[in-house]
Amino acid sequence: MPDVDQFRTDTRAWLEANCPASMRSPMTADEVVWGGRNATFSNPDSKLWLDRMAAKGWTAPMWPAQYGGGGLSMAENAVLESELSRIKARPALNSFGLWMLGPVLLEFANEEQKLEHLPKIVRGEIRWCQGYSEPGAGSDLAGLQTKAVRDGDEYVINGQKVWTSYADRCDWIFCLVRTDTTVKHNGISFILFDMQSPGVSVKPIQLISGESPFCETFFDDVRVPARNQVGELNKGWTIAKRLLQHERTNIGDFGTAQSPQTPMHEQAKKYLGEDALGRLDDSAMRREIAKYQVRQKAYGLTYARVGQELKAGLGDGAASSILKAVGAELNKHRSEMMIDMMGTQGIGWQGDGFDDWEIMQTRGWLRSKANSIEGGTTEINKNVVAKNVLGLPTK
Amino acid sequence: MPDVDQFRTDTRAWLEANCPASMRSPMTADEVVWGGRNATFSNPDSKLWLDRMAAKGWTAPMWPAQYGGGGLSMAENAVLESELSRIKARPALNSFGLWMLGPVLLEFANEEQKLEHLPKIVRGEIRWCQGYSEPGAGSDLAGLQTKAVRDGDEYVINGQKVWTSYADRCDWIFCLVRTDTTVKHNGISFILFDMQSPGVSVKPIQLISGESPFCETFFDDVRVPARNQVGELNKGWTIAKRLLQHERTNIGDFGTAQSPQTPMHEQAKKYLGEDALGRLDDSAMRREIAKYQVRQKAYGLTYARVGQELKAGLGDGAASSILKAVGAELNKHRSEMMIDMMGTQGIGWQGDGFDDWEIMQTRGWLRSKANSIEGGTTEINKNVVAKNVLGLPTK
Amino acid sequence: MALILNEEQTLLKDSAKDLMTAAAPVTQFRALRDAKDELGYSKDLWTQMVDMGWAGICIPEEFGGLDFGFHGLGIVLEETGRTLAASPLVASILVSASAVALGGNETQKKQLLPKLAEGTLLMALALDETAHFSPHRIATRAESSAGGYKINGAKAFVLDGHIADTLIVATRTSGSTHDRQGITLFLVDRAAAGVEVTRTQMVDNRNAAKITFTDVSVDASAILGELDRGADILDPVLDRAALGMAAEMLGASLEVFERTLAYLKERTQFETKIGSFQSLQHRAVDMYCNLELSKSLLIDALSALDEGRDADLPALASSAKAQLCETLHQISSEGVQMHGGIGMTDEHEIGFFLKRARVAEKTFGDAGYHYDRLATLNGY
Amino acid sequence: MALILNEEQTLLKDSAKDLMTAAAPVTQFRALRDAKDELGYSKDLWTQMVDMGWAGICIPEEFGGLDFGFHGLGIVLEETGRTLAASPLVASILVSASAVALGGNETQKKQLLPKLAEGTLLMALALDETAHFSPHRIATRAESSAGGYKINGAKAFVLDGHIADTLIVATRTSGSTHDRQGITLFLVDRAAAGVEVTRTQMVDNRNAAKITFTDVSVDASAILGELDRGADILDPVLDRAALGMAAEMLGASLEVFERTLAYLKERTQFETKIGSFQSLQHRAVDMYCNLELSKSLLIDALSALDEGRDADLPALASSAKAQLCETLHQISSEGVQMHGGIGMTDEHEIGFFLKRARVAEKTFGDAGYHYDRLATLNGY
Repeated sequence: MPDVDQFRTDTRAWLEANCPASMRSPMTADEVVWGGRNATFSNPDSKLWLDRMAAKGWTAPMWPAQYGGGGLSMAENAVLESELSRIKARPALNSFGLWMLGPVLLEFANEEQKLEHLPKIVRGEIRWCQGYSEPGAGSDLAGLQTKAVRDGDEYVINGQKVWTSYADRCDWIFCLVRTDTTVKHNGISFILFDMQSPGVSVKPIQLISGESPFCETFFDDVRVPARNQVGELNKGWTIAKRLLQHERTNIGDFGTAQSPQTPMHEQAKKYLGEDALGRLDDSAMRREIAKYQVRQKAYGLTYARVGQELKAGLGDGAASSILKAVGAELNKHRSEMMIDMMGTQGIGWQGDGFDDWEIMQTRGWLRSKANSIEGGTTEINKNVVAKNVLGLPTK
Repeated sequence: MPDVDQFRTDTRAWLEANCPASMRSPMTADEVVWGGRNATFSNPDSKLWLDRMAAKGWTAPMWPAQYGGGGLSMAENAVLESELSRIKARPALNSFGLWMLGPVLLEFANEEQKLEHLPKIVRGEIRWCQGYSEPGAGSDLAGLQTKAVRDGDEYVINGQKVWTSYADRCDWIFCLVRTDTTVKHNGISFILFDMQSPGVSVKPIQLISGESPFCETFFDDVRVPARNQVGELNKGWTIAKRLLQHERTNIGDFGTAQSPQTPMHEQAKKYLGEDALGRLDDSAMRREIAKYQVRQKAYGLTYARVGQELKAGLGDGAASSILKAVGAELNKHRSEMMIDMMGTQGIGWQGDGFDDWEIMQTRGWLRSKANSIEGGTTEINKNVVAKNVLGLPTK
Repeated sequence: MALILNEEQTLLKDSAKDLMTAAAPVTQFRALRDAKDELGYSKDLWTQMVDMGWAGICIPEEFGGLDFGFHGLGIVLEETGRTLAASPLVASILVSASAVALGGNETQKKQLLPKLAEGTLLMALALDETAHFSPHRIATRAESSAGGYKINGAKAFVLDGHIADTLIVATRTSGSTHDRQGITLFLVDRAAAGVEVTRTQMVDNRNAAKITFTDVSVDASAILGELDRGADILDPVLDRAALGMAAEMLGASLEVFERTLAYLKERTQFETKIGSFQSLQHRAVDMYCNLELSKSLLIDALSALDEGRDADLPALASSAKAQLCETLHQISSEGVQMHGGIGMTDEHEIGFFLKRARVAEKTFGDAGYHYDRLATLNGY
Repeated sequence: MALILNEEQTLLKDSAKDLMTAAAPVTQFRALRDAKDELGYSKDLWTQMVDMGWAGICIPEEFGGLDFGFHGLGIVLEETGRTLAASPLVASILVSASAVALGGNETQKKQLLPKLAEGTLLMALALDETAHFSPHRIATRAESSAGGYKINGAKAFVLDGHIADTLIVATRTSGSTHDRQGITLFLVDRAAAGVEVTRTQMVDNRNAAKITFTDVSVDASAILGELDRGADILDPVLDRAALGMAAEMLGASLEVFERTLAYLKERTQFETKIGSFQSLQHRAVDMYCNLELSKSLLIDALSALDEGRDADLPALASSAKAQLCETLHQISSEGVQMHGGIGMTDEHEIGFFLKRARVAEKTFGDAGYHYDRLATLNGY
C-alpha cells in the first residue's frame, strides 16, 4: 500500500512539526480539553494543538471532509492513530459531540443539520451534553416524560432531565423528548437545542462521593425551532439506542481505566505489614487479593480475546456482553478491599489526619457504587445477556 | 393442677414398669421402628415397647380414644413428653401415618375412614407412604397428572409418582390424583389405597449419594374403591396443603438434626494440623469455620427465639419462614467444608483407603445437595417469603 | 435465656423510637453535618437523652444511674442507629462508664459515675494506635516519674475525643507492644499539658479524633484498675463496646432494609413495580435472613450480660459483631444499588447509611477481627 | 499472545469432540463404573486416542511424538472433560511424559518417550503423601545402599497408580520434610519387590491408588533429573498438570452449563419454562461470566507454554487452575440445584459432573493452594 506508506511519512512529518512538545506526555484530568464557548486551556499549547488538529479535521479523522472531518480511510486512520501513539500525543479534543452525537448525526441528520453542527464539533466550538435520563425514567429510559408540544415552527419543551453530565458547562444539548403521550417507544423524538435558551436551568448534583459532573436540568417552556428535530417525528428511540451503544462501549472500561498505579498488594503491605517470610500479615486479605488479581487478569484477557476474535471474524463477540457487569463488580470489589485494608485511614472524608491519596480511595470507593448503576444497571445488563446471549425465554 | 400432678405420678410409675431398659438409650437409624405388615424389630424389646405404648394409645397421645389414641389433653401430653424424655425413652413408633396422614384424617375424613385407618396407625399395623410428586410436577405440585377415572364404585388410577419414600416397604399410600383435567388446583382428589392392589409397581431410586428410601411408583389400571376418597371430590388440594405443612415443619430441621458430634474445628485439626499457638494450620479454613459457627449459632438461636415469641404470643413467627432455606444452605455449606478440609480423604466413594466416617462425610455431602430441593426448593421458599412475609408485589 | 423483650424493655424501645423519630431524625444529622458543627452532636438532644435516663441506664443506682441493665442500652442504641443520631452515648456511656464501673475504685466511681449519669461529664477511650483494631497493641508509654507517671505516645480514632473532658488512656507500663500483660489505663484530663487533640472528619461524620501525648504528667491515683492489668478491664469493656455497636448496626440495618423494601414496592419501571422482579425479591429475602439471624445473636448476647453469663460473653459478643458487620455491609450496599441513581446522590438519605456502615464495621473490631478472635476463643 | 485457536488447533478440537461424542459418551463412563472394570478405562478408547496421535501430542518428533504443542493437549483434555472420558492421558502423558521430556537424560527419553507416545507404556507420578496437595512435602526416603538406593514410604492419590507400568516416585534424599531442595525423582518399576499398590475408589470413579514402598531397591541410573534437584522438574511438570486439569475442568464446566441451560429452556413448571424466572436467569449469567473469564485465563496460559513465556507460567497456571476450581465448583453445584430432584438421581448424568468437580478441584492443588502460591509468586 504505497499510498498509506506515503501518508505515514507525511503524517509523521506533520506531527513532528505541529505537535507541541508539551502535548507529548500523559495528562491529568484537569488538562483534558473539552472545548466549547467557554473552553479553558490550562496550557496555551493545548489550544494551539487543538486548532492545528481541527484545521486538518483530525479531531474527527474519519468524518467526511465536507463536515470538517479528516476524510481518512480506515487504513489511514490506523496510521494516524499509530503515529499519534508513537509520540504519545494527547488527544487534542475530548467531547460527547465527537464520540456520541457526531456518529448519529452522520447517520440520521439532514444535510442542513450536518453542516450546521458537525464542523463546530470538530473544531471544539460547541460542547454538547446528553438529555436522556429522567427521575422516573432510569433503567426504563423509554418511560421518559419530558414533553415537546408543537407550536407553529417551534416546539415548547417542559420537563426535567437528570444525570446530565457537565450540563452546567455545555453549550447545546441533544435531548429525548416525548412528542406522543399515547404510545411509549414510538412517541419519542430526538432534538437539539441551545442551553442558553430561555427556560433552561441547571442544578449540579452532589453525589455521596462529593462533587460530580452530573446535573439536574429543568425545561420550563423552552422554545426550540422545529427544524432542530433529528430524524423523523416520534422515531427518536432508534437514534437513542444507537447512541447508547457508543456510550456503553465507553463506560464498560472500568477495570483498566481505574486500575491502580501501584499493585494492590504493595498498598496492602503498607497498611497491614508483612511477616518474616515477606507474606502479607493478614492471611484473609492475602487470599482476597490473590482472588481479585486472578479475576482482574481474566477480565483484561477477556477484553483482549474478544478483540482478537472480532478481528479474526470468529464468533459474535458475545463475551463482550459481560464486560460491563464484570468490570463494575471488579471495580466495586477492589474499592471495598482498598478501604478495608486501610482500616480507619480508609474511612476519612477530608481534613487533618488523612493524606490526599487516602481521601481519593475513600471517595473512589463511594463513587464506585455507581458503576453497577450508570450506563445501564447490572440487573438490566443481566436480563439482556440472559435473553440475547443465553437465549433464555421471557415469560 | 392436682389432676396433672396425679397424671405425672401415674405416668412415671407406668413407664418405670413398662419401658424396657434397652429402650432407654439413643437409637441408631437401623433401630427405628416403622411398623407395618412386614415390621422388623432389631430388638424384641422394641416390639414389646410398641405394643405397650400402643395399647395405651400413647403412640398418638392426643388423638381421641375412640380412634385408638391416648385422648390426652395438651397439659397431660406435655407431662408424658417430659416423663419420656426424663428416662430418655425411644419413640415407640415412627411413621408417616402418625405425623402426616393422621392429623389430616382427623380433620377431613369421614367417621368410617377414621375408624378404619387411625387405630391401625396407632398400633403400627399399617405403614403409609405419600404419593405426591411426579416427574413433571415437582415445585409445581398441583401440575400432577396421575389420573383417577370413576368406574362404578371404583376409581381406575393410572400414572406415576416419584420420591415416594419407602414405597417398597409400605402397605398403603395416601395419594393425590387428578379427577378433573379441565382445571388445575380444583381438579385434584385425595385418595387412599393398598399398595398390594394389582397394577401397583415400585422401583427404588438410586441417588448420587447411593441407596435411598425414595422410589418411583407406577400405577397401571389400579382399581380403588371410591369410598377411599378423603374429603370432597376435586377438593384434595386443601388436604394436600395442610399435610405439606406437617412435612415442611419436619424437613426444616437440618442444622440441628445433622449437626456433627465432634465440633467441626476438631475434625479440621485432625486433617489440617495446628501451628505452634494451637491455631488451625489453614488460615482460610479457620476463618470459614468461624463464619460457619456464627451462622450455625444464629440459626439455632433463631429457632429458639421463634419458639419463645410464639409462646409469648408475640409476632407472627415470620422468622420461621426462613429456617428451611437457611438450614439447607448451612448444611450444604457445612458438608462442602467437611470434604474440603479432608482433602483427598473427603472424596472417596467406598472400599480400601477410607474409613467409615470418611465415607459417611462424602455420602452426606452428596445427600446434602437435596436439602435445597426436597420439601419445596429454596427458590420456591424465597418466592413465598418475598410475597407473604415481605409483602413484595407479584407482577 | 431470654430471646424476647420483657415488658419494661418493650416500653423502653417504644419511647426510644419515639424520641429518635421526633427529636433526632436523619435530617438533624444532615443539618449537623452541613453546619460543620464544632461539637458534632446536638446538646439539646443529649439533654433529652439524659432526661430519659439513658446516660445512666446501666450505671448502678448508688451512683446515680437507673441500673436498668445492659440490655436497655442495647435497645436504645438500636434506635439511635436507625436515625444515625450523633450523641456521646457510645464513647461516654457504653465504653467509658462501663470501664469506670468495671475497673474503678470507690473514689473514682463516686467521682465519675454520677456526673456521667447526669450527662455533665463526657469521657472517651484513647486506645487504637494503628489503623487496625488490635486492643493489646499498645506502644504509648507511661513511665514512672516523681511519684507519678509521664505519658508519651499517639492515639488514633478516639471516638468523641474532641469533646471528652476526661480520657481513659491505654498505656504500656511493662512488656512489649503486643503483650496482654503490662497495659495500664490512666484517667487523663483532656486539658492537661501535653495533650493535643486533632478532630478527624470521618466519612460518616462520626465524631473522632487523633490525640498525641507529650510528657503528660499524671498521678498514680489516676490509674483505672491495677497497674499492668489494664487488659482485665479493657477486654470486658470492649465486649460491651462491640455489642453496643452491633445493636446500633442492627438498627441501621433494619432502617435501610425497610426503606429499601418500601422503595421496591413504590418504584415503577417498565410499567411494573421493581419489587416484583424475582432477582430483587430473592436478594431481599437474603437480606431478611441475615437480619433475623442477626437479631437472634444480638438479643442472646445482650441477655447474657444481664443474666450473668459472663463466661459466654466474649464469644457471644464477637459472634454478634461479626454477623452485624456482614449484615450491615450487605444491606447498606444493596440499599444503594436497589435505589439506583437516586441512591448515589447526597440529597437522598440512603447513602448516609452506607458511610456509617463502613465506619461502624471498623469500630471496635471488624468481622475479620472477631472471626479470628472467636476461633482463638474456641481453641482453633 | 494468541487468545484464539489457529486453524490446526481448531481442526484438532473438532476431531477431539467428534471422537469423544462417538466413542466415549458419558454412557461409556457409566458402563465402566457399573462394570467395576479392573482397569477403570477402556483399552479400545485408548487405542483410538493413540491412533489420533494424542499420546504423543506434545512429545518431540525425534521421540516419536507429534510435537504439536502443549496447547493441543489442552484442547484434547477440554473435550475429554466434557464426556468424563477415563484414559491414561492425564497421568501418563500430561504428567509423566512431561516429566521425562523435561527432566530425563537422553537414554531415558529414548527409552520411555516413544513407548509413551505409542501408548504401550503407562506411567504415573507418585507424589502426594497427605490428603492435601503440598508438592515439596516429601517424607518418603531414598537412602544410599550398595551403589543404588532403597526407597521407603507411602504415597496417596496416585492417579492411575494401579495401571502404571513405571512410577515416577518423589523421594527425599536430603533436607527436611518441606524443603524444596533435597527431593529426588526415581523411575521405579511397579512390579519391583516392595512396591504395594492399593487401588482406591474415588467418588467420581477417577482412577487412583495408594502405594507403599518397602525397601524398594533402585539403581542410581533410575534417577530422573539430578540428585536433590527433583523440584526443578517437579515444579514445571506440576504447572503443566494444573493447566491440563484446568482444561479438563473447562470442558466439564461448559458441558454442565450447556446441559443446564437446555434444561432451563425445556423444563416447564407453573405453565412456564423455568428459564424465564429472573433469579435463575441472573444466576445463569453469573455462570456464563465465570466461563468466559475462565476461557481467557486458560487459553492465555496454554499459549504461554507454546510461545515460550516460561517465566510467566507459574502465575498463569495457578491463576487458571484457581479460577477453574471456582467456576466448576459453582457450575457443578448450580447444575444439580437447577435440575431439581432429577439431578439428585444416579440415573441422571449431571451428578457425575458434581463428583468429578470436587475430585478435579483437589487434583494438583485446589483453589486455596493456587491462590496462596500466586500470592507468594507475586511477593506478598
